[in-house]
Amino acid sequence: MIEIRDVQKIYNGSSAGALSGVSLNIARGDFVFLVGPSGAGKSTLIKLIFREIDPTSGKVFFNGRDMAGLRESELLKVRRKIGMVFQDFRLLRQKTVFENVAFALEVLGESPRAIRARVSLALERVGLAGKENSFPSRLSGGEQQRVGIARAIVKDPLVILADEPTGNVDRENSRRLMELFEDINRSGTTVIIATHAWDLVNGMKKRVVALEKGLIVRDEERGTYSHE
Amino acid sequence: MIEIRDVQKIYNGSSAGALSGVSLNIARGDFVFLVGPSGAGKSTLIKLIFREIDPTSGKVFFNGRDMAGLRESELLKVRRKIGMVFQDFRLLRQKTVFENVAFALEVLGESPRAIRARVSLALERVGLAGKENSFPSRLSGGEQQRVGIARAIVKDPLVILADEPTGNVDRENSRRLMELFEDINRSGTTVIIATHAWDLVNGMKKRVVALEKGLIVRDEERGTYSHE
Amino acid sequence: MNSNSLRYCLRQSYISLWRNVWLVAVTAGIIAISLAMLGGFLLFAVNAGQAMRTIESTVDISVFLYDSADKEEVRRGLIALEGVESFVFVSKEDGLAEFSRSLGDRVPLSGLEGENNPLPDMYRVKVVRTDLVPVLAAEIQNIPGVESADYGEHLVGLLTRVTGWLNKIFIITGTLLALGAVFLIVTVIRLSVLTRQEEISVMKYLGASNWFIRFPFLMEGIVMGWTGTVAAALAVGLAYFRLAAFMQRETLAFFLQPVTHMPTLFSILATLLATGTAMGGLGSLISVRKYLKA
Amino acid sequence: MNSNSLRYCLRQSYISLWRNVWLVAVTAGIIAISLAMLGGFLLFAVNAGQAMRTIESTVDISVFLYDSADKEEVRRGLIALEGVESFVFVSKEDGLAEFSRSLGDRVPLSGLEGENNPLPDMYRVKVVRTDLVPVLAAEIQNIPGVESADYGEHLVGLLTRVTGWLNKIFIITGTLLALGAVFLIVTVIRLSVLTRQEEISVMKYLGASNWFIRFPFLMEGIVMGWTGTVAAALAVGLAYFRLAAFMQRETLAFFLQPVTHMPTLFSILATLLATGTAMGGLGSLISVRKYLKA
Ligand SMILES: Nc1ncnc2c1ncn2[C@@H]1O[C@H](COP(=O)(O)OP(=O)(O)OP(=O)(O)O)[C@@H](O)[C@H]1O
Ligand SMILES: Nc1ncnc2c1ncn2[C@@H]1O[C@H](COP(=O)(O)OP(=O)(O)OP(=O)(O)O)[C@@H](O)[C@H]1O
Ligand SMILES: [Mg+2]
Ligand SMILES: [Mg+2]
Repeated sequence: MIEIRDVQKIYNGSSAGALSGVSLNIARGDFVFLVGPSGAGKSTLIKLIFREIDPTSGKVFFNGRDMAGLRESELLKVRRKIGMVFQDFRLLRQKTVFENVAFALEVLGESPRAIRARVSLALERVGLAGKENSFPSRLSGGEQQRVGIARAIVKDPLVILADEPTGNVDRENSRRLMELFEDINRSGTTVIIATHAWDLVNGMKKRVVALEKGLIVRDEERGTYSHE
Repeated sequence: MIEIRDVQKIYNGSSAGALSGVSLNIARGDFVFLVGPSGAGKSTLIKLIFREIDPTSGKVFFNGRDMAGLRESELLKVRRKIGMVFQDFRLLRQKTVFENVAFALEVLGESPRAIRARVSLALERVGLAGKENSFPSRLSGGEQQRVGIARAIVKDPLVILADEPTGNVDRENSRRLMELFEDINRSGTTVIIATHAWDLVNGMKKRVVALEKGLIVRDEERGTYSHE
Repeated sequence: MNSNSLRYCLRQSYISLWRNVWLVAVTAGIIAISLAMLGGFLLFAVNAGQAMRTIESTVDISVFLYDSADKEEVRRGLIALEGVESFVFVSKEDGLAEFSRSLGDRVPLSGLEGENNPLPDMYRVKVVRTDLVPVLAAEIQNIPGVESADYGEHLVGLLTRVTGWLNKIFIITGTLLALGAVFLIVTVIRLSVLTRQEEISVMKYLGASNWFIRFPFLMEGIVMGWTGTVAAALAVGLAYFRLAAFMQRETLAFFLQPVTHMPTLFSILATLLATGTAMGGLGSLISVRKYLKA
Repeated sequence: MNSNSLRYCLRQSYISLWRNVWLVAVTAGIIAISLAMLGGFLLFAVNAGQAMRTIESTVDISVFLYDSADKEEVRRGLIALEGVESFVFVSKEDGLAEFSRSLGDRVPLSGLEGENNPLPDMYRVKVVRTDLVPVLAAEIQNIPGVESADYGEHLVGLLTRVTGWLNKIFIITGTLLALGAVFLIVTVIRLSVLTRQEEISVMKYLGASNWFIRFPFLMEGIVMGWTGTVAAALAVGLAYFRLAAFMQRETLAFFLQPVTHMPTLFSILATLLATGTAMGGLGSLISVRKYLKA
């Protein structure tokens, strides 16, 4: 489903590459943890799949199609199939919690009635029922993060890309969110999570891809956060 | 050093209180973890000490002085003695990493030479040597978070208030940062950390204050993240 | 874009307008000021143009006749000329009376009546356009019986130059004002977009199409432009009609009469409205475009 | 604030200016446009004022004498009057010559020389201010030997009203323009501060004093104001001197001569510079203040 072929990424103005030759295959229905120290290139890899940034060299394929060759309208269609959780949340400040989550469905042209039902369900699943009408600035850190997760899962995406989705969430809620991701994965959605939550990674025994200084140093089928 | 007396905080426009009657005493040189589920009121408590927000009722004392009674210039002086790590980083986007950290010293009127030396040291301590001239937008999530920590510790503050300082940092770095906080604490600085990093809390055996729905439910001298 | 999306866009525009009501008001205010100046200037130009034409129309050719001339022949000669608007005959007696009046009737010209009258008969000729005066004067000179065809040579030269000169000033100033207004509007909207740059990029990441993002900005721009323009039109219109009424009451000078020809005024109003609305919409579009690259 | 802080503030202002060079340029541009309009308007007002005074100064009183009058006595009477600027004696012969010239020397006035001259001797009196004309004319009438003191009653009334009227327009338009400029500047700076609102609040949380935060904004505002003003002054100055040169070359009319009195022009320039710089600085201060509450 997602194929990364010998991708290198050197950000403008930096000498060292954030990714220096990475190849990775992710099949439909996979559940993958991306782990590695801070600055290893996890977010960079996710941004490449999402085409927030372009690779310096190498190729990224989504469903067999080269992401670099997509026309704008095709790119939008691909993005509509991806549920993205940003490391820095990226909520729309001018919109309420409900509107933020609903926006992911509005761009798909869903009917207001369907939107209302699905948004309520998503908010409930992340434990935010009752916060519908708050603005993001009036939420706690963990609450904002969960709005981002709700926005990603509400549209039943083909793929979920989640960048550090539990960094501001407590232990209990983190566990529940991981169960949520597992649930969604069971229904066929591919899930890719970059995370530092070693306990959850170790507990779930999923595929683990470990990055270090821009290189893949480990790729295990039922892996753990680290070898200790 | 810090005394919170029967403080209640109800945010404008919300019915439930974020804090509903909290009293807490923190002595000079204490090392305190604030724990509790997302939305329990940890950030609210830290913001009150810092006077980013005012309590709805009750009082906050800093060094025996009522924070509510401070004149603007006195408030600034108090804040200059506090090293604050924000949950959402709050870096100055227009400044480089070096300038961001240096700013905490510039407001104290330090000499350029002293500033250069101390900023370099602080950046090294959080593992960011070499990133001095990057702008925050060109850093990874964990790197940004560590800039925030460097900015808090660079001025040798009386108190460090850290709100979820390791949410975006990997396991290894988190441990090192906690050791750093312990180090600073040993030299006499009071440290207050709101966190969800249960493993680190459990490993350090420090004072733990647990919040839940705006109330203190536990305050233990050598406590753990939770009772399990 | 299906009907759900369209409905969403419209609702969103409405919400966005209300959430940014302060910014919208300020921009509308700036548009109003710019357009009020433009409108005031257009009115001034129209009035100055009319005043010039009024003054021009008073420049006439004095055709002095020989005592022996055949008035009828001269009359036919004048009728035959193209560019002559009208003419009147002024007999030597009328001429003397006019002259006496111009001296304030205080100087006794009693010795000059009848046979002693030193003035000749004359025709006073009005011409359709000032710049024709010199040509026509020369042609009239050739009509038999005409002693001389005289006109304010200096005044005609002056008027021709002032008219050309005013036209230049009008075109240059008008262009500058319009450019300035557009520049202001684009800047303000760009700043407003700049503050929402992040929001726009997030929307793109969520798969929103360009039109989906543009729509609320476009509506916002149009509403800003339109509100500002209506305010400007009202202000300018009110001020102008008060001024016009005042000027008509005072009858300051024959050439200082305000233009009240409604079609002219309405076309100025229409220009303002169209300009403002287009400015707002276009300004928004231009400003948003930059942030719409995938 | 110690010397380290001051040095830091200065360096910071410099850096901030460069990092926001686009915004600074745009604001400077807006200031330039507003002030150019204000400056152009001031120049217009000054010139219009001078033209009015020139026209006023040509309104004179024609004092016709009885044939029997003692010229010397009348002369003394005129000297004694306050408000008389100057006067010249026009003999009946000069008067006839003038009249003949005004008819274009084409009309033979040969019968009117010497004894037959119907015109009286006269004084032509210039008055310091138009509104004194009616009063002085009445007083002159009472001087022995004066048959009548005559002036263009209609013209004087007209001029008095037009002057008052222009003054009103000048004051109102000038005030509106200045207000509009200030409004624009404050708005633009406020928007620029708005985009840095978060930054300001973070600085406060780090214990930065108000002056520490204000300083770069203040400098930025002053630089914006100053740049804009210099640009406006240059543009207006250049345009004006080209226009003035053109008008002097064309000598359109005696009352259309441009003001080239340097002190006057420089005081306009100084006004522009001071206004622009102050506007920028004040605009910044006002705009930042709102976000400086602890
Ligand atoms: N926009 C950018 N411009 C320049 N360098 C960048 C940019 N974004 C990231 N980098 C650098 O690229 C490297 C990898 O960054 P990336 O965000 O992929 O790390 P990460 O694995 O997500 O780390 P973290 O766990 O801290 O989020 C880092 O060294 C970072 O400083
Ligand atoms: N500015 C605000 N306006 C209104 N309500 C707010 C505001 N900030 C926080 N709240 C609410 O107050 C409660 C406590 O928030 P707080 O940020 O203190 O939680 P927290 O313990 O820090 O949670 P987290 O671990 O998720 O950061 C939450 O329910 C939150 O929604
Ligand atoms: Mg990252
Ligand atoms: Mg918090």
